[in-house]
Amino acid sequence: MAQSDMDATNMVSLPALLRRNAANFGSSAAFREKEFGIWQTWSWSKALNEAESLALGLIELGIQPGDFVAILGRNRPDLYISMVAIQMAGATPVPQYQDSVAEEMEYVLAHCGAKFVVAGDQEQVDKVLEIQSNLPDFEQMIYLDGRGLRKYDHSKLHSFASVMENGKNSGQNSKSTLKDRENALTYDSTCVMLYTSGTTGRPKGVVLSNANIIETAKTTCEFDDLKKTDEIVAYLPMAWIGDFIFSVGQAMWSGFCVNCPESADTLSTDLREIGPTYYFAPPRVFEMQLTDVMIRMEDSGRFKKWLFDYFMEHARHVGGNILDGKSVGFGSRIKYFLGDLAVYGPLKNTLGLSKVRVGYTAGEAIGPEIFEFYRSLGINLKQLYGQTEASVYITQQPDGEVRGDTVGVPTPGVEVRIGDNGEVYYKSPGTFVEYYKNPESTAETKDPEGWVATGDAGFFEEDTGHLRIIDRAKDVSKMSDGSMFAPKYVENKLKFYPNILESVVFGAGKERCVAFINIDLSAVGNWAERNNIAYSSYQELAGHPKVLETIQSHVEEVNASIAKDKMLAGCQVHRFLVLHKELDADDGELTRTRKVRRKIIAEKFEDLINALYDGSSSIYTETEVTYEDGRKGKISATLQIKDATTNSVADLAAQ
Amino acid sequence: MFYREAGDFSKTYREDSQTFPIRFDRYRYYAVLLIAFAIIPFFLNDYWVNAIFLPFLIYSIAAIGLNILTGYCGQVSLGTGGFMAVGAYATYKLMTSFPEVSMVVHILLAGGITAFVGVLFGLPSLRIKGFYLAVATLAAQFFLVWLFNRVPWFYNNSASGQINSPERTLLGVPITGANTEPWAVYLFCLVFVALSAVIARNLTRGAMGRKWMAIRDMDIAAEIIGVNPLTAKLSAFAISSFFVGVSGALFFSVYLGAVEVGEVFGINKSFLVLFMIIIGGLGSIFGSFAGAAFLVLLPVLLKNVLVTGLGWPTDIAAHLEFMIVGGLIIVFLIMEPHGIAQLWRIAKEKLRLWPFPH
Amino acid sequence: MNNTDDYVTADGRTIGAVVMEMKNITLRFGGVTAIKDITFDIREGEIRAIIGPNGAGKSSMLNVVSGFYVPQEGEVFFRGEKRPPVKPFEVARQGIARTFQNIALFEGMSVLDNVMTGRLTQMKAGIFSQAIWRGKAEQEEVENREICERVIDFLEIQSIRKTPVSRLPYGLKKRVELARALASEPKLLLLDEPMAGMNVEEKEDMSRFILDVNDEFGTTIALIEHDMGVVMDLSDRVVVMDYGKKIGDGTPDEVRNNQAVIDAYLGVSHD
Amino acid sequence: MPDQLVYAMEVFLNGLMAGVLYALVALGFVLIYKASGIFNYAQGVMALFAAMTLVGVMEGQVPFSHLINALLGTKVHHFGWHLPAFIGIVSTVIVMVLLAWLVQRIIFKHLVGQEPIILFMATIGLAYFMEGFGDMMWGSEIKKLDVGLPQGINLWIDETTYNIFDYGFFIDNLDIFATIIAAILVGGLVIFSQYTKEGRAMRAVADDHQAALSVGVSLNFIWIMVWSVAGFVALVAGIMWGTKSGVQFSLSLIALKALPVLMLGGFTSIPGAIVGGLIIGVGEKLFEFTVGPLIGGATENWFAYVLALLVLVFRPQGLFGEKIIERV
Repeated sequence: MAQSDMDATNMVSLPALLRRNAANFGSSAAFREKEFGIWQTWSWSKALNEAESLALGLIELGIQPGDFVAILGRNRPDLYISMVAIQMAGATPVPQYQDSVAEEMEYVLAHCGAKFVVAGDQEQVDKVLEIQSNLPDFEQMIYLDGRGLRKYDHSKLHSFASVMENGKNSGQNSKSTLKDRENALTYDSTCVMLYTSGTTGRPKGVVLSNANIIETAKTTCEFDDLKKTDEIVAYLPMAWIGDFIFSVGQAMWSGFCVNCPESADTLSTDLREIGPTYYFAPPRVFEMQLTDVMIRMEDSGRFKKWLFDYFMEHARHVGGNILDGKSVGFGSRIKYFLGDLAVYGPLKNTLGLSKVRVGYTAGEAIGPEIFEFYRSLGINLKQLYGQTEASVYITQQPDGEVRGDTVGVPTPGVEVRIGDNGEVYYKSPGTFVEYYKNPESTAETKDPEGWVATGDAGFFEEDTGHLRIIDRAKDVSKMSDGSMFAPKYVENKLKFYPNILESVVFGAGKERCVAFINIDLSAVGNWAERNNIAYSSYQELAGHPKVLETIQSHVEEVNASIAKDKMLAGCQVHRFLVLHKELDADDGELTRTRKVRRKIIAEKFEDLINALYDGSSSIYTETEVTYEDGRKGKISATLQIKDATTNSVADLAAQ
Repeated sequence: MFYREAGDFSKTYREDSQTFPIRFDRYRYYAVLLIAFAIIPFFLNDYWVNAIFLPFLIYSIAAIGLNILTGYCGQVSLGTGGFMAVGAYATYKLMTSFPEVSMVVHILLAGGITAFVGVLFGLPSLRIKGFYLAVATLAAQFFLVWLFNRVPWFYNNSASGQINSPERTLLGVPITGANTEPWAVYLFCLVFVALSAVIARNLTRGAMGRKWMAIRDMDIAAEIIGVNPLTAKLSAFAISSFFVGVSGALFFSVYLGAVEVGEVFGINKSFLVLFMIIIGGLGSIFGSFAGAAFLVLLPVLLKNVLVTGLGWPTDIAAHLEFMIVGGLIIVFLIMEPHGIAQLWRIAKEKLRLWPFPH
Repeated sequence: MNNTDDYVTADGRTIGAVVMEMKNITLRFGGVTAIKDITFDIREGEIRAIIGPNGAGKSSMLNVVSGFYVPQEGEVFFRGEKRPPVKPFEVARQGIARTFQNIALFEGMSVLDNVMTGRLTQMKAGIFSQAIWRGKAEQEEVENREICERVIDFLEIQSIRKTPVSRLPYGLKKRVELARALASEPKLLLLDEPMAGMNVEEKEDMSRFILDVNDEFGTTIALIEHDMGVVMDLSDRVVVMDYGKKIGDGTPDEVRNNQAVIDAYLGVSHD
Repeated sequence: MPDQLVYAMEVFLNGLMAGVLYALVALGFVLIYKASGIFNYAQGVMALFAAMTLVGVMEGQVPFSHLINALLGTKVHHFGWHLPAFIGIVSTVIVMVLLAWLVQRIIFKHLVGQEPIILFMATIGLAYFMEGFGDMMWGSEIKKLDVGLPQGINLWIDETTYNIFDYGFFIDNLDIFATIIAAILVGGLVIFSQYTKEGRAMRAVADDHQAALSVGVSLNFIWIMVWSVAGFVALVAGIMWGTKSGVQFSLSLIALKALPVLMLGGFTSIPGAIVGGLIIGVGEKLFEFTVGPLIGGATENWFAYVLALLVLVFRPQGLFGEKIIERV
């Protein structure tokens, strides 16, 4: 990059980056949001102006250095801008999950003692007002969308616009205060605090410094050569480190444009309109998208279907290689070109992925054939491995070395080593400062030299130097016969079947493995319709004998493949059941990023686990569920328990 | 299938409300213009121009005109032939009275005069609706034709009762009269067509168009939300007649050169243009072109196949043509009441969703 | 209740001066008398309901207010002045917008275009400007589009913006019609059975929107409804009609306890 | 007594008789429009086609002879028989009924529920088709039609009037005869639609399709019936016109004559059609007689329309149509 030399010296904070961008290419687009039917655009200079006036407005409201400001709402330019503004004013932004319920929010806001809240709309405002009595430090709230707030008591409420207005008209001393506070920002001052939706226990506040964010942004932008001409669509929760790095860190560093959808339900259309060049999505998004594609193709005419299958078959063989620049026969290239005209191109277009130059997925393992499907279309989809504490990046896949089963090589500037228990440790410029108000956890995870334990077990492939992750380190345990037990490994293999949405495998300390299964309602539901099997609810469909059959066959295939691997042969699933409810974050069974909370599930469904082991063929159970509106209720069901055939390593060896 | 819309989005309402918001459509449109203006002229001969291009272009203008009145404003008119006659005779009088004035001016004036006449005959539409109006417009058809037949002043007392367009040049190139060049007349008409289409499109997608469509879809509601039926309907009649008049002017001065009003601008002309917009698609500019092309090409095609190809007597071919045109109208009305334009829209949707069915 | 000084509603809004006043209105169709000597007023910023059993003459009343019917006897005062008999389209220009009992949308147009028709009275660009789509015409197009888009956003119909109205379900059509009326930024909004033929959920939505409109834009609203329940929750003051006569007028509570009303609805019912 | 007035009386009588024929054609429209909401522009062509068929059958023409000759190079023209008018008429009626059935079966069955304007267009299409079809079947040359109707000046009237005004009115026997037939037919149709079961069913359908269906009236049957009746009316009109001025294309233009009649009388009113017919018949003749010479004559072409137009401007629903009350 041209400006990188000057960067090195004084680009020590987000406000600094914002000013640089406004100065270097002030007129080009920084943010866009679909509103009132068109893409409203914020140029970099406009973004800077708004950030400044907002910062001034906050100072007028009496914000102090070191204060925490909670941000809750969907991805919107104003909220991204306010994060920078907050830092300008010397405070620290704390983005929240907008769908988190009041109790969750109460803990976080209380823990960081947020003094100010920037809320998206009435829904968020209401949540905070509901809990404010338990928030001693809470002072003022700023809202974006005033709809329905007219009658509210405005002693603590301010509209975003009015605060900016005050800022604009604020006196000289506020302006100088702002200047001082902004100058006071250093490479080590806090940039943002994000709460990890820890797979166990209370969330922890991860404090990240400017250095963490900017260094990471810098190296990774260079790694994938991200330019200011790139476009991304910001749709993942703002409270998630990934969104912060992509939509703030990297966007500010390389100056590319962040586009915010109109609403959740117009996401796909908006994605298609924008056509991002740099795209991130967790595996489940790609999964659902692929399922959707397949379902829609089912209804298409015979010719189209044939054309689709024919060319997808071809793509499966050569697509990936062409993408990786491997040598491919001239004939196949012609055929691929035709396929691109007839199928790949239109398909990518309808999915809104035609322009994707760099795409990433991470968070959990992605199904190889899903991964390959997108690659074969010519979408440069790659994997990375990371976590909040590392400002995301630990390892990632360079172009041309992309594979479904690894997470790539260490990101430049990151050192990685494997502990003797197989756990992965790393040390990097992005390594977090500390857990807020939680020194002991900090000490647990980060040793004095700065090595951080990821909590994942994995190993480097000798030949390629790529890292492979097996499972959570603590979840990798021993079975009663001492053989290795890696549930995640098995669960992922199960989840690779479109019909299976979630699965939880138990077996630590036992002599055999058993599993819970969640079917994928859209996939199985569609299958049911085509075989005109009537069903009124998830529960009814999940209990259907035909469904159970299918699932059983999946489980047995998985067993077979596991059995091939001596180390893990013990993890074959002997008995399983299909759960009567979908595992749900609102019931605490999943994290907000939809990771399985093993312990909690184990406690909640203890009766089922026992049943799986005591050999009974069915069991009656009752479960408490939380509905979307927060009400609680009970559902009950009698579940069939199935035995799955397993293979012993011996007879496989014999074959 | 050919659409690549990712990254094709509008940042202003101006972009969003343009005629072809989708980039691909826009380029296709430019391509058509390029071919029409810069390529076709080089491959023209008399036959092509007289048998296909001129009729197509001129009827397109008439169809656009009628479509504004009938397709957009919902006022069915069977007087198109009569209004074309007005355009024709107006040009004739202007050409012969002011030889030195440019043809362009004459044709525009003729359009203006027709617009005025159109408004006169449009007045009843304020009271009369539906069929009653449709039939009422026949009054215009018959009265006007009769007028031009019977009042010698209109045809300068010529013995034959015909009108003949003398030679006039534009930028030194003859565009009317005996010795015109194919490319010249083609381009001359093409310019009018292109402008008509753009203007019609602009009018129909803006405030004026919404007034018309409101009247068409539900006149009482339209009035209650503040549309003045008088101005709405009369403006439709005026603008529609303007285009029809222009087409009539070109039809006489550039295409035929000599006209006997009963023959050329009889009621069949009214029906022909009406068929064009029905088959093409009511309330669609593209439809106007499609319909004109269809009904211009069909007879040519039949003639070539039956007479030239199979050597049938021309009269039988003519009978068959009537049957086929009539039959096609019916088939279209049964299969797709919204005409070729609708088929086109559907095809476009399918292509945009490709490879998905919906 | 009918005295002229301001009053304060249940939820604490102060209702201002009289916007529209009906004095001794009588309307006949041929021999039939649809409305007999009715007098009532509509105040700034209030939600005023006209209720009554089927055939009570509600719709006729609304049509008189909207100026679509001209009464044989009586006077209509709008913002202080006596309103002369006017053409319907002139009423719209005075700032009175309405929706219809059986939806009167322009089926041939998209939702957006339908809403834009609400702005037609404001669009004055000359024909030549429109023909070349430059200058005033284009500028008007953009300005009015902005207003319409805000209404679209307010009524949460963004996702169907470009859909042809003919493809929409009943409930949405009703909402689009409201949008079209709102787009004209009316001083007085007339709703002719806004909930007719809706299911409970749709009714709740519609009620919410009506309240929000009144709350956000301070629009004065007069509505007809025969569903007592809905009306009572919505409106500040209610006129009750029966057989073309006014049999009650006042706050929902007052009306609820009005014997004549109770009879009309329960006692001597006639439909 | 001034000559002008006398001539005017003659013109008036002729107009009256022409008017009855207009009324007859107009009735064809009214019947179909009432029963099916279809405005049948093809009525005139049907009359032409009927007349052609009648001639063809009576003269023993080989249908499609031109086409056959053109394709096979043969020289077939006539079967060489001459049939009496009666048989010709009967077989033509059969043809018209068949036509009615086909029209209903092939076209309008598929257009049920379409907007009226679409149906109208369809009939224009039908008109074009039948025009071509008729010529294809019987040839387009002008044919002479003689079913033995009396023709030529009616001497009795001539003499009587001569004795009274010492000017003999020229009134064609054919016109008198036609008037009588038409009058009878008109009367018959009125009776039919008022008093017969089918007639009532027809009116029921006209008033309300659903209701008619619910009381077990077969729409399909009614529609075929009205088309047949319309076909029959067309035949009669065809005979009259054909005998008068030969069977040729211009015959189909009587449809255009009937349109203004309908506008005057209202599309749905049978008495309207009759009165309208008479008014127009008399009006245009008198107008041509009085004003025509001053403005170049041939005013029949448009007088009827302009008259109708003017009337409509003041009575949009026509003389006899029901008043339209606008509701919201």
